[in-house]
Amino acid sequence: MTLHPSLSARLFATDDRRLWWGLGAAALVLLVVIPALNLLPTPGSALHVPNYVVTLLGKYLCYATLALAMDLVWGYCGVLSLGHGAFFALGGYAMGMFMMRSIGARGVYGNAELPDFMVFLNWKELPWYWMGFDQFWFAALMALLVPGALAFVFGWLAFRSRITGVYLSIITQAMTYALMLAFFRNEMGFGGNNGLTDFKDILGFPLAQPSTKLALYLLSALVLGLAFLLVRFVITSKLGRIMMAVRDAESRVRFLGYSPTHVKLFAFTLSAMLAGLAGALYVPQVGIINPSEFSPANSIEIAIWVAVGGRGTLVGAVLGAFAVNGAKTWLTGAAPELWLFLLGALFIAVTLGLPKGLLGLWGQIRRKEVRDA
Amino acid sequence: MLDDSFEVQVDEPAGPGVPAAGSILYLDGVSVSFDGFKALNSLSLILAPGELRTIVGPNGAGKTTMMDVITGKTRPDEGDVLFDQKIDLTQLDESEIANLGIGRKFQKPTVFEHLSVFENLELALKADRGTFATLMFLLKSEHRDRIDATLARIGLADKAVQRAGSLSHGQKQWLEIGMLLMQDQRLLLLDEPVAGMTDSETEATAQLMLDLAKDGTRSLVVVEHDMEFVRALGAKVTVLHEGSVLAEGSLETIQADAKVVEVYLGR
Amino acid sequence: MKFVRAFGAGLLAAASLLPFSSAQAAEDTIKVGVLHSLSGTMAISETTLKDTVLMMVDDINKKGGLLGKKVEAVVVDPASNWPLFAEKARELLEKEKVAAVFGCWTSVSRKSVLPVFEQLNGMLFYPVQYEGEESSRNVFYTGAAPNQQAIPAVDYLMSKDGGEVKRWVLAGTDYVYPRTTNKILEAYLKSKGVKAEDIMINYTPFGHNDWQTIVADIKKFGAAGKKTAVVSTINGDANVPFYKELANQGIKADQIPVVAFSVGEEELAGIDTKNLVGHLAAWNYFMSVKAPENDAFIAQWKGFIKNPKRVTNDPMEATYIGFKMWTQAVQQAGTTNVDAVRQAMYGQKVKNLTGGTAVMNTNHHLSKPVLIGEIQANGQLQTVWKTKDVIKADAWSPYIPESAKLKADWTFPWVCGNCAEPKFKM
Amino acid sequence: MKILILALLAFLACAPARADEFSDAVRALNADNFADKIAAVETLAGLGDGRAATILEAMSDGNLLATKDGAILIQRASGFTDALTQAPASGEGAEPITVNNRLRGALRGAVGRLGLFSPDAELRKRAAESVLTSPTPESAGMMRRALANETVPEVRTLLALALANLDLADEDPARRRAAVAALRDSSDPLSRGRLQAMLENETDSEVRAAAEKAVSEINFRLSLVSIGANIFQGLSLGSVMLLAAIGLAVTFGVMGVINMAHGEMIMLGAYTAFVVQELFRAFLPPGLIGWYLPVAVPVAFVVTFLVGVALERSVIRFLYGRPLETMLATWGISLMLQQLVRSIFGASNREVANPDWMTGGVDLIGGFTLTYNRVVIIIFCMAVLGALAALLRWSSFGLHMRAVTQNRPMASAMGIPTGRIDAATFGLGSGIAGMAGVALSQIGNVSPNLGQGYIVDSFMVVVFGGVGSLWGTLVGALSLGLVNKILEPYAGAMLGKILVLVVIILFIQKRPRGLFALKGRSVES
Repeated sequence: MTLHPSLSARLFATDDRRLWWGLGAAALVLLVVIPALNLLPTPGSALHVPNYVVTLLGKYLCYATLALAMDLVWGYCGVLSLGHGAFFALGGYAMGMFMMRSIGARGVYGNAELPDFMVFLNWKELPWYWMGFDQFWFAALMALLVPGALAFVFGWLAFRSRITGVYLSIITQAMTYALMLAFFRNEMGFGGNNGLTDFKDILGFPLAQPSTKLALYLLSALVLGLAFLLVRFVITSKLGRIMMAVRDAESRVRFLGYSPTHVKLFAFTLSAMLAGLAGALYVPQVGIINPSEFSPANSIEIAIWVAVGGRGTLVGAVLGAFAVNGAKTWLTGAAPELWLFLLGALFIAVTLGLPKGLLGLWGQIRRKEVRDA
Repeated sequence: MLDDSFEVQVDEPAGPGVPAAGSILYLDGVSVSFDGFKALNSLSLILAPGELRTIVGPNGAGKTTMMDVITGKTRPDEGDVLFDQKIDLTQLDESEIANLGIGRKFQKPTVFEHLSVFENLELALKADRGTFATLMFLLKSEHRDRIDATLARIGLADKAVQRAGSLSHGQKQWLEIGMLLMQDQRLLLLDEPVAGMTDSETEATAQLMLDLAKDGTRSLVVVEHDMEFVRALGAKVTVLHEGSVLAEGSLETIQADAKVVEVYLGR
Repeated sequence: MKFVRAFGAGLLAAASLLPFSSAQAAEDTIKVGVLHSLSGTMAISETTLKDTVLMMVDDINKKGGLLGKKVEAVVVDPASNWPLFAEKARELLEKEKVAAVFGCWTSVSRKSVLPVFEQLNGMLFYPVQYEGEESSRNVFYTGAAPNQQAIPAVDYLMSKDGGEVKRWVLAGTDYVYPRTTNKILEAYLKSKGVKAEDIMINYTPFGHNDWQTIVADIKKFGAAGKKTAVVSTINGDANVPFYKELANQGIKADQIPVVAFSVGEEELAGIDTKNLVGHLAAWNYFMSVKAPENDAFIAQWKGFIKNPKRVTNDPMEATYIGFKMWTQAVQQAGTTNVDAVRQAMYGQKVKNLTGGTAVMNTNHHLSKPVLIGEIQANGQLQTVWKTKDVIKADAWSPYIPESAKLKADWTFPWVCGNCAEPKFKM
Repeated sequence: MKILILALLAFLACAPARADEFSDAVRALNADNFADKIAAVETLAGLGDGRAATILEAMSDGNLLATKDGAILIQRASGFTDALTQAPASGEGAEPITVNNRLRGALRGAVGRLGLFSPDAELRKRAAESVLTSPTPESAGMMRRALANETVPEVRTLLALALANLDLADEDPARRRAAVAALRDSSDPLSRGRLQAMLENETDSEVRAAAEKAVSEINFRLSLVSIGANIFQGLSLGSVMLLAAIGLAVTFGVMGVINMAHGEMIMLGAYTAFVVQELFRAFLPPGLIGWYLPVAVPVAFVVTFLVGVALERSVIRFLYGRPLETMLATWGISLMLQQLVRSIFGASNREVANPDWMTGGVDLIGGFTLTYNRVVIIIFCMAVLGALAALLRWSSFGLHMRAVTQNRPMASAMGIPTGRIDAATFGLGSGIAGMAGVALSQIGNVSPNLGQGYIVDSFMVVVFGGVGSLWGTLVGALSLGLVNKILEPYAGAMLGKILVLVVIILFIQKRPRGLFALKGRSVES
């Protein structure tokens, strides 16, 4: 959309110039340096970034987008959703369904119309809700609309009846839990426990090829950047300030004539759509989507990323997503027997020692420097 | 007059025929109870447009509950609450009521601690409250001028960029009053506006109240314990007791009233 | 507090940096990956297999290694998280450059790593009984296919010794293995003249722990005057409450026997089997079988795990066979190059722990004997029936019309995992 | 006297067996295929020799062994004895004679039939019950003889029923009609099954009509039974959910700590039960093993109480007023506790046996079994809840606790040691969770993931019931359990659970603070 000049001005105007330098640097590294190091140096050389790191980073980038979405609704609007994994997964399923359809007759049973799991569960024709997913534009649209619609309906019900705090968190958890059980059912026609897998290619580009993976990685990086700008645009608007007001004193906002219901609904729906987008990018990179993505534990982890990075600071959410998942990747390989201890300790340490998250820590260090200087 | 009352009769939901004619706020037979405790007991009160009214009463007399009922926070068990003669407030929620032109200042000053003083006023600023409108909202110079004017009026001009959380109690009171001004509402409900203020601050507040009432476009309901302040306002006084009106009149008359002295001044 | 801060910060700084430091593989070792969940829901079953592989590695190193090099096991924890399985597989193949990977338990974990192995041309040994309907060039399936477990079990129950069962309950957890197995069984039973109303199919969620209603229903179903049996494809975790309810509602094995395909010695070790005596399980291996290889294996295992109480089970044998076959194939090929080893795998023979010889077929599945055992009070399974000879696994079941026409054969002229006709013309 | 005559009759009834015939039959028990073994069992039973019963019982318990040279031994705790001579023998190289289900069935029938002539009425009763479950045509004659000289009415009716079940297949329509008449007021699904089987090829129209009527009557009774069963199952499931949730109702409901480690407290309790059981097995006489459970309950409480207190003092007390932070920290704690247990006890399931007094159940009418462990859990659960309620209401600790949770500063101003109260409260919640773990170890599996299975449901229950209201937790859990079990037969286990969750979500719309919300102005803002 074309921004009113002063709107865009507002978006980029900031008291903290460091932020923009940092973001610029990050963008440079993600969009230029890493791809270059992946393509140019010969494999094995010290500088070379191997393909698996690229796919890994691609995955993290999707998580980071998801964390951003979470930060918008939790960090700024004070709505702790324990169901955001559901929106992520729904977006993923939408994309998965597209890639499933585009396998076509290359499936093991060579059925051009039906995905394999339907063939051997004796499905005769494609269920109606699979219609249209052979079109990319449709799938992409659904990846946004389905989570958005669910969030809108659910949020409307919940916020209208003024369900807040823990109660909201728990029913969002109930939502994702119910969806998980539902998607586990093979009758649902989403592949049950195995979910959607065996993808061949996306838009004709074979997923196995490193170049495709690199492209997906770049796309994820781009989406993360745009998502960041979008969310920042929202939170720097007057609406953003109203969100914070809702977070801090919801009832007071009502007496000012604003409707917290609408504000929350907006944040929740937008956030859900972002989550869906992240999911849609995530699935082609990991090559599988299955109901365990809906599991309540996953949704709780999203909140943890945000908390670890620093709630209510967009950068923190991204940082947290990278830190926690990086730690996971590293520890599950380096200390398979101990990693849960370390991760658990990390969460406790952060909540006790760094109530403002890693970003807070960074802030403290900076203030210290200022004092010492 | 007659057809006025008739008109009201028509729009009024089931309620006794006391005409709300010419009132800005009209409460009749309003009762509220929490777990058996009757906070309001068929309270009736009529406020004329442009009127300044002070309400006094011991703790638990139902002053705050009355405000909750008017502003839609609490639904009355029975009784009518009409704004501007015909709008039934009991059917509306807080934000709708606020948008009708009823502003409220809380007993315990509640401002948005994480926002700056300026931003607090900006949120209060009279403007389209719609979600997308606020998303695309741009602060125009006339807005800025209004905010600056208010800042000056409530004496926080030098604190504009400070986080509201860092203000003193009295300053928060002022800020909240300032937010009321920004909304420029037709009916202002102020719950103990001078609590925790120094005498000079109190005087200034009293002056402010009088200014607001002067031009007759706004009506004010001020709940206050501070008799000096009440006297300074010099307005009609309503005494609440156990959820209903005990006495009404000038400060002198009610101070002469035996019942009042017994339940209230008789400390 | 300060310490905590420092700790948190330090931990994070390290965490965010280290995943990308690629380990330098020492030249004089052969790396094998171990991709079994050590945490999360599947750790219950998979941890044992991790230890089994470590034992085999330890054993071969004691014997002087492979091709004169030491074998080094690279253990990672995919934490019962399917996308993490794919990530870890990629890490093992690309970063650790392992020669082969032993791992996975659930079908979904296998499905999730499959594209990785096919893209990077890795070699996975999958040691668990599964639903079949798959034959990947990069996977060797050493567990049982449905025709090596389900069909023989049903045959036994229909026989005189099995009690001439006429009425069948197919109870399973709602995922692909039970669905497929039950589908095959349904077709098979009908082909044997069982009427539709004599088959009851029931699916339950993962980790289902309230079996009152279902067990009661089974009881009702079994009270129709015909001999009834339950074929259970209930997944590991849900079995304990299932059997406890079974015992408590007084379902005796000689009235309504339950034959399970996912319950082995390891699972039984977690159940009080006093009241389950006589219920059955069908596997390719029982710990109780008296055979020199088995005794040696059990002794070795107990020694390695330093716990005389630990039991052995079928997936462990499958891992054992897979590992042995791989080492033999590597020696035969003289290299760990995946393509060379794959060629050497075909026809590779290893003595079963229960006697007889397992053969790797060109459809990447094994020929193994099938044993049917009854649960004993001591938690062991005692063989009551055994196939005369080894049975060759069908990658594609003849009882599913769509897959009946498919054939898996990775040698010339087929060279294909799922083809209706050969890839090459003679 | 009577008994003597009975015994005598019994003895005459089946002609005294010639010794060698008997010993042949016994040796034949070790035949190399099950068909021959079964034949041997039948003959042996037919001989009506006193020794047969003990031998056959030993065989069905797997205590009958055969040596290389074909001698048959009976294994007892005391040692080995020769089955024929009863003389002590050495079990050198003796292998147990393999038994399979079919053989077991035959054995049970045979032992039963032999029991029919036992002088002990109680034995005869059990024998009659066992033949009732699997009456075989060959046993018909024997049963008639037994019935002829049976005196105890109970046993008579049982035998009559068993015979009726057989007579359904009799050639003589009169007998069949009589049999139908006899079965018509039974509520045994087995009899119904037999009646239905009979109907499939019944020719005599009159008998047919009678049988159909009988079937429909039995069906009606059974449907009533199944409703009752449904309710019991619902209550049982509800009590399990309740038990799992009570602890959370304290740590979360009362203290406002979003305690993600609650499930792990349950898990620790279950493992405590396991450890206590192992200690009993190791150090105490086998006779006492049944007592490990009553002992485990308090032990588990103490253990988890201490763990809870430790957690509260070391982590949670820094987080009061920041409920969401408590969620993150306790999540971390739960991860660590799981891994801790995994590295101590191993990842696989641990066996926690039901004590005998909690095993099995009573067969009520219509094949509905009231299982002891369920009943015990319902009772235990109510006891725990009652005790907790009493503690909160009447004890000074309860008073202090409520004071602290309602108004911390005021409470401390009044000199209540808030810190200690907090610790104790959290410990209490954890302790209750631990006791729940002991109970749940009796119905589920004991693994490091045990807690994860209960945590979500527990939160649902507490929130559905209304945070801070024990009464709400009770009603919430039981109603959810009932709804679940009433839905299950129609919707299936999975859809049932989903529907319950949807119900919760929609219900919260109507009552944003649960079933039993705390009212008043205080909670409004």
